[in-house]
Amino acid sequence: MRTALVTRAIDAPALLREVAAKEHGATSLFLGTVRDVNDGRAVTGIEYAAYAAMATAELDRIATEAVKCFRTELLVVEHRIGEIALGDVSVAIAVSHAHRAPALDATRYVIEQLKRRVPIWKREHYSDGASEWIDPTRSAREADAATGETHVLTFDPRVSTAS
Amino acid sequence: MRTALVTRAIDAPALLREVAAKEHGATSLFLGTVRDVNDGRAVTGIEYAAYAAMATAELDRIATEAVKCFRTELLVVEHRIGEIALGDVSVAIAVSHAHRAPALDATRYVIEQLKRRVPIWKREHYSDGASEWIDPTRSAREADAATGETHVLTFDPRVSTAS
Amino acid sequence: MRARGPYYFTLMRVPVLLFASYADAFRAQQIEVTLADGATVRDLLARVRELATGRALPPSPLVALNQRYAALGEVIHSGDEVALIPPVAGG
Amino acid sequence: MRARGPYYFTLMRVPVLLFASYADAFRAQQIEVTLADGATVRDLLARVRELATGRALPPSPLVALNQRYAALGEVIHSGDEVALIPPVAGG
Repeated sequence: MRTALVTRAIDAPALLREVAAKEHGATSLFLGTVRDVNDGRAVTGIEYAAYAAMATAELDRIATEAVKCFRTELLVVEHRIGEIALGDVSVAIAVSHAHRAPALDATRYVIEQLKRRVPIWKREHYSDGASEWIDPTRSAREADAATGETHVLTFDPRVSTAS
Repeated sequence: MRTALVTRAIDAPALLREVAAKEHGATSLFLGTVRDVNDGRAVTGIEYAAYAAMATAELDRIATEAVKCFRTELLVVEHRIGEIALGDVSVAIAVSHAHRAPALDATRYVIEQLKRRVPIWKREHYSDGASEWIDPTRSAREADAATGETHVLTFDPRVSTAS
Repeated sequence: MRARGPYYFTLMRVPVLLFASYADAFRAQQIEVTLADGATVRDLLARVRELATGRALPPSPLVALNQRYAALGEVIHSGDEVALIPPVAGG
Repeated sequence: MRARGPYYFTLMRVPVLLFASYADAFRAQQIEVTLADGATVRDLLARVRELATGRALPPSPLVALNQRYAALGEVIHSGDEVALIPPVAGG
């Protein structure tokens, strides 16, 4: 198991090699990449910032949970920080396992938890020169306000990670 | 969308490049590899055989179902046929999508359906010189017989794919 | 219209493709069975079981017609591509 | 044992780390607030809201103590690493 915040390009084939094992028949890789359009606005570039010490610790906690739950040590997560270009990989999760279901489940667990819990922020730069920190909870709240619904779509890590 | 039976090595990085798209923020890759042990027997090599015309057609049907259900055209499946070495990739599924959930769901759909429906067979060669066609339904049936249970673990494609 | 033969039903000779463990059991990649016109997949399986090696088949083997899995009641037509499909093990 | 000061509670000056949109709103990567010994995360948030820029915070911002998310009732100790966490957007 290994997790890292990196400031260089993420090398997906290297991660696949890192988790390969002759007793493991299934390998799953997830890549997050920078899209050129978000909410209808043309994106020209992206910047990821992190609370590095806590992001590192939280990534490690998530990976440890996955390793215990899905019973494989061969799990690697890298998240890129800093300015990154359109199409570049921002996050990569590679997992291998003897069997396919836990390999796929572990991949999904890590990306879902990472998106909810790891203190990393994304600033998008737009073609009109503006830039903005992305708040994934805002569109959910605005949608609720528009429909008059009050269900909670967002996740509060203080609740579910208390132990 | 592309599907293929191939007799050469599967190039996972090439498949990742093939499904990359600047409007897609999520890429999922699944690799099946040849394990060195199965049911406690040391495996020295593997041979995949196929009913090539039907395997090609069925792979294409599965990919088409995934493309329609999960709404992405960027889905590639390759299955290797013939003798392959331990650790080599036997099957690869690469999918990209604007969002992560359907990218992961499509990957899982394709591998699950492929394992149930595509007429491909695997012969394992063992260190004692023996070789055997693998019947994934047998261990399930034997487990049922041992426990006296009669639930059906296997999937009959004639039922679920009728339309 | 053709004159009827000595049988009430027209007969057809149907090639049946075999693969993997079935090809090993029958020591052939293809066998031929004779079926009456209008015969179903169920009839095909009954005929195959009458062969000496037919007992190697599991209780309900999968059959493909024209490269699609076929239900037991489906009718086999002359010229159809027929195959017996052992338990698949791809992936 | 230290002599008590003029306050019933000992006071502590707590540095609070800010990031991303919060750092922009406060025009600082760190602020400092004064809390009574035994103060909780809830008390910290009340104190931050009293600042002129404190109104930039959402209704219930996430707080981390020593690099873990903290519940509102958790007690802050002198020397704890305290941070306000804007809605995260990694991945």
